[in-house]
Amino acid sequence: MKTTYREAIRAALREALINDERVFLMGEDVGAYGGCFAVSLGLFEEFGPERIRDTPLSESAFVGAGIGAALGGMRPIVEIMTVNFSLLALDQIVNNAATLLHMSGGQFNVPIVIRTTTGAGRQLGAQHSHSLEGWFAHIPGLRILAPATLEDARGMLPTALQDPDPVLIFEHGSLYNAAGELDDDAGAVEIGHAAVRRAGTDVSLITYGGTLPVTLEAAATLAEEDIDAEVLDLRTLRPLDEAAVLATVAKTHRAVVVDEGWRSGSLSAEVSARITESAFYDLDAPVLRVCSAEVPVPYAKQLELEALPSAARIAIAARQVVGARG
Amino acid sequence: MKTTYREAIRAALREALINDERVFLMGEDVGAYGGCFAVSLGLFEEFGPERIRDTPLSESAFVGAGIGAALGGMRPIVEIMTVNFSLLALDQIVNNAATLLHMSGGQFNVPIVIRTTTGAGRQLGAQHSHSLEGWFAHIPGLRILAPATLEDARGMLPTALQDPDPVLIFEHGSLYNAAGELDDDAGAVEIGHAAVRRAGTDVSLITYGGTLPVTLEAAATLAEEDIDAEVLDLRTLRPLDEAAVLATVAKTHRAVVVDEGWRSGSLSAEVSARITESAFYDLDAPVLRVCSAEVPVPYAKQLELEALPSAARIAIAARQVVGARG
Amino acid sequence: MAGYRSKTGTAGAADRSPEAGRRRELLREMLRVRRLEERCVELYSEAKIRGFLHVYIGEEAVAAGVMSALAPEDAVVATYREHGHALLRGVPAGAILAEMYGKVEGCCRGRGGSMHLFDADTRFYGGNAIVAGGLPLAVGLALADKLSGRSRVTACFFGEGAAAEGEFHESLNLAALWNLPVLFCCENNLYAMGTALARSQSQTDLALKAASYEIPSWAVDGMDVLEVEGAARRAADGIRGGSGPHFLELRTYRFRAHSMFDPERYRDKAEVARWTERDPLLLLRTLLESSGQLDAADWEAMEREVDAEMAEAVRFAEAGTPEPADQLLRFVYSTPVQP
Amino acid sequence: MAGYRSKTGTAGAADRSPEAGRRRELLREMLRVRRLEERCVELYSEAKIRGFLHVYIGEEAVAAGVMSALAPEDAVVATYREHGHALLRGVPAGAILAEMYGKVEGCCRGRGGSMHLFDADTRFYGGNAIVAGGLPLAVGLALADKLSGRSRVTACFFGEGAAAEGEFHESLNLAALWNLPVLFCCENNLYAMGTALARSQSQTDLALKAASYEIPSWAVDGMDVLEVEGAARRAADGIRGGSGPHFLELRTYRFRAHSMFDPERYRDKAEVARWTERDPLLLLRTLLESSGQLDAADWEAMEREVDAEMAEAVRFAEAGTPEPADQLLRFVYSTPVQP
Ligand SMILES: Cc1ncc(C[n+]2csc(CCOP(=O)(O)OP(=O)(O)O)c2C)c(N)n1
Ligand SMILES: Cc1ncc(C[n+]2csc(CCOP(=O)(O)OP(=O)(O)O)c2C)c(N)n1
Ligand SMILES: [Mg+2]
Ligand SMILES: [Mg+2]
Repeated sequence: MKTTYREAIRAALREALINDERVFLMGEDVGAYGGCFAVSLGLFEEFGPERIRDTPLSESAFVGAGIGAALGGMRPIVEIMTVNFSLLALDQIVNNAATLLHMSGGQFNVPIVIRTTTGAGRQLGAQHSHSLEGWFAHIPGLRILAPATLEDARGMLPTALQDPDPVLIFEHGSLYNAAGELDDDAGAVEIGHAAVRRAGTDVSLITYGGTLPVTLEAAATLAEEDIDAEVLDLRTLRPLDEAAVLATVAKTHRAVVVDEGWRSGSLSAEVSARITESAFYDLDAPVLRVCSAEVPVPYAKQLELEALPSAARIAIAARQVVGARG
Repeated sequence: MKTTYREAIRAALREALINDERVFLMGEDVGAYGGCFAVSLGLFEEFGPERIRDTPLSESAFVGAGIGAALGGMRPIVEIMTVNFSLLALDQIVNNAATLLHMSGGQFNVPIVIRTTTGAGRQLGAQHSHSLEGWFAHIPGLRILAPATLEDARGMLPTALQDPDPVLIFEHGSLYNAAGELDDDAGAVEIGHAAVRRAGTDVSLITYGGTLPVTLEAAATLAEEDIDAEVLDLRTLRPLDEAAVLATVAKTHRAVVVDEGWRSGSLSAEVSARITESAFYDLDAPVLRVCSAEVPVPYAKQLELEALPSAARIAIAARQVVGARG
Repeated sequence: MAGYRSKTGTAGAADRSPEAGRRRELLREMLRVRRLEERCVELYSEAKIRGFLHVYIGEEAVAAGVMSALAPEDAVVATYREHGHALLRGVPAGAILAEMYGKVEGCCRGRGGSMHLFDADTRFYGGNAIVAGGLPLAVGLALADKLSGRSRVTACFFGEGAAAEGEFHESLNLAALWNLPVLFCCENNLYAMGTALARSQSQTDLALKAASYEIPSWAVDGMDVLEVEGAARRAADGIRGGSGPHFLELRTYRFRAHSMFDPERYRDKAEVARWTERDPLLLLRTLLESSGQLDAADWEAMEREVDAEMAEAVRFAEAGTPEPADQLLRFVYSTPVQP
Repeated sequence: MAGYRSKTGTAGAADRSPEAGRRRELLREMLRVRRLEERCVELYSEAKIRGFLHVYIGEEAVAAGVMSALAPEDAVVATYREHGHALLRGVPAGAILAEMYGKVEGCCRGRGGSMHLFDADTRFYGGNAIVAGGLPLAVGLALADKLSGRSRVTACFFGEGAAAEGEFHESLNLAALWNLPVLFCCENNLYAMGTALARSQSQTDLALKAASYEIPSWAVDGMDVLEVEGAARRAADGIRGGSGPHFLELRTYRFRAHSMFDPERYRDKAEVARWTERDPLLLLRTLLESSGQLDAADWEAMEREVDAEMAEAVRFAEAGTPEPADQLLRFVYSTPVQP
């Protein structure tokens, strides 16, 4: 069936609401408005205001309430409209959701799913363009997902809802309109492994989420130059599928990590460090990174484009590592 | 003169309050209580409640008010009692302090200094033991300092107060009682460079803040085994003194990064990635990391000790890279 | 909500008293905002400006009334729906539009865009796109004034939706506790995106809520610019007199969608229509005409001048230079820094 | 603050009515908390337990009164000053002390410590060391009950200092807006560490503040356990009856320092002395004695039993097994995960 990333998530939400009465969706404007990005459009009418619950502007309290509801036996899906506003709820996520199981000696797990929109590229300016999923991946106790494909948009949510612990799903704003074919019976997908989105032998391009499309584009460009790039989609940012990272590097001996986060302290640094730690002797060239410029994302189109990872910059980095002495 | 880390900071605060009437200190219990960790003890009596301003429990508002006061021409020093509570103020720090200069096209700089206590080691449990300075170092627009010595405790604050932009100073809780000799005329120090705390030739141990003491201890142990470790104290976590990192690695060809943050996505990952990017061909062994275990810091002493970087673990890693094939 | 009818075409020379002049000035200010916003919507449709765009059509009396009560040395903090506030605070329309065009001539050299207008000359501190994120800043600006012994007001605009945020609560408490010179201006347009006030707050009387912090608070008809101005003036006087923060709940309505993406599923056309009968421009124009303070020629001249101002602003923005991409890394730190 | 005097030694058989028994039970519960906390202080001084330690001495009537109004199926959320709440909710003193010893037998296997006691069996949800951080959890627990059609109460304890935090505001609004079964118990002991209420909040009447959310709220003498119990029972009944959240401001005082590190520079000894005259144990004991509901033998027996309980708890904690360091990585995820 033809569908979009947005519709795939909506289908997953709908299915979850139908299948499990403990599931409810809560967040700002998920209901009467139809969802800020129209992801939950129609669900309010179908499931009513108790289960598609509009919240006041109070990120800390409604995320915390989601955690409490999870403790109380529900399976809340909390939508934080965009990751930018998640900063207001970080105390609840880091100090409660991520720690309660441990602090309680295993007594209280928190089966909450938090969905949020991430990323830049739509000229929304510094306060609306953060890519903080890599940042969240630093926190033990959380599981961080970044669906980049229709299959994952459709299938990660049901799997996340089976998880006894907190799962955060980062949906890149520029992917909502991505359209394509999805199996009619598409459903839950496993979330433990990275996926090779393009097999190749010369260099590994490692990425996730919103930068998968530009990375594939770069791989296509490189192919024309007879550079055969493998593209690895991390899918889950915590825990990292280190084995998959090492496997692709073992094959290509060269890696470029692509990440929309600001370079310093980004997830790409972790991927690079892991490769160095465990595959140093496999490497024929230094691991390079293509990240966002270290600047609050500016509004003007020409500036924003300059700030974000592009297929051209990825290709340049790939050529550089391929050209490096082995 | 004999002094302590705590007293050195207090001396710096006092001097700043005397020298510049735009300076004031604001935070929870900095005044009548005498400071949660007694850093500001006596200042309330000396400078009064307007300039040593006790705040209600409202991290977001008083940090934001500090930003506003900085915009209004003051030189606020805002104390967030511990970094754990800074999560409640993160929106103000990331979305306002770090971005206003950029969003306003250079019109509004924010000369605020935020001081906070960081780190574990005192059996305070998961919600009171975060080491998030590396996390903050991800944010463009912020300058992140981690004084590890008496000189830096005394000298970083005055320099930070001269900075036109936001500076965060992370004081490790386990250092407050550190005692030693400090020059009677000790004052401002530069904050642009890392410092070699122990020169050596066999391996570089790169660290900062609270883990400097255990790293030096490890270096001493290694010296007994004829392994001559160089210890680099990063001092400033953003911007990183990459040149100093590359210089020590150029000298020793081997590095271990020591960081109290949780390993995944920690500052140590960034240091490792930078070394790989720019000194790959200098390396005789993979860069290794010694970080905290990826677990919310537990209360029990034996568990907490097991979770944190120790001199023993650092020494093991150092021996490993020194023993690696060149 | 009475259905005032405009009587354009009334002949004769209008009242030339200073009072009448001041009122015509308020009308002109509201008209400037209205026309600027109309231009923004057009330019957005033409894809000349991008990002999120929130217009202020219907709410002009609030900014016009409050701004006219402020002095040049005062400060203003606003939200992402702030074109009107910037304009009436004194930022040229051309600099505002050039900003949305991402041009060098924009008030923030293209880095801010619609939601982040700033201007140091007029002490206009943004342009904040985090709901309630501006309140602590306003408290801090006021604190700086207090600590420096300056008698200035910081006016802080925010929507009724912001009143549910923790930062609202913390900021009101700080301002009241420390007796700070903040004028809190709550623009109650009844909706936060698609969420009606009664669906988001247990206490819908926001002035009463503010009073629970011991802050003098009152509700004002936000469609009547004279009411707004009077209330703002009284509040500003009180603040300058040292009596601490004041709070105005300005009851208004946005005639357009929340942003250019909003399909407005959450309210019906009849409600919007009812409110447009109380269009603040229409209300004042009618009043001035019926009291002989505005004649047809005045109005036509005013429209002509404002249209010309906005046409010139568009021309200015169009003619500007795109901020060069190689300037990307400027203004992250005051002095260049390698991360 | 009347200076009640204890009349220990009153002879004769005390009133054996159920009512008198219930009151003696409350006295015993307060005594259990008092003795547990005294032991904690001793053990801290002996360095047997570590970290931050906050004791509840002086405030026992609050936990005792509220807990006795709760049913087993209800839930409790508390703060870092929660030993007493845990104990009276039913967590064995031995499991509490073993936790502070970092032992396997601790209620959280040594991972929580003093500030993070948890117990699934009694629905005791901590133990939260972030001021006001527990309020949203309580709202969520109550939401789960409401969505599931269960008639249960979630009692949420927090200090008056927490009322300045944004999460207080957001949580009260959510609970009121959604009509959730939360019993907010504000333990107003007048200080947040060293900050007196009047130095931190513009509105010091906290019950009034809560009422501004349209939540039924009242202030209660938190030194009088019978008052507390009565108020909590009325509130719990209202909540169970579907009338939404209720708020109690429990006016109390902590007799000891904020924590073991607090030199108490911010209050004078005379103030503390005045309040100790209203020691909640003393008040109730005096009342019971003077009304013939408690005799000397009763009290002595009670003390003996409680002392024995606490001695046994210490023995239990001492005899426990330190949680092995190789268990460090357990309980980060429900199933083992490699980061
Ligand atoms: C903290 C935060 N949460 C959510 C949003 C998304 N958002 C933008 S505007 C808005 C509604 C705000 O309503 P109100 O405060 O009443 O202002 P209005 O738009 O009506 O002027 C929301 C939810 C945001 N910008 N910031
Ligand atoms: C968010 C946060 N800020 C600061 C602290 C440090 N702190 C711990 S207890 C406390 C005082 C709290 O006072 P109150 O709420 O009145 O409770 P009490 O200790 O009097 O029982 C403070 C400031 C904290 N734990 N959490
Ligand atoms: Mg609104
Ligand atoms: Mg208190």
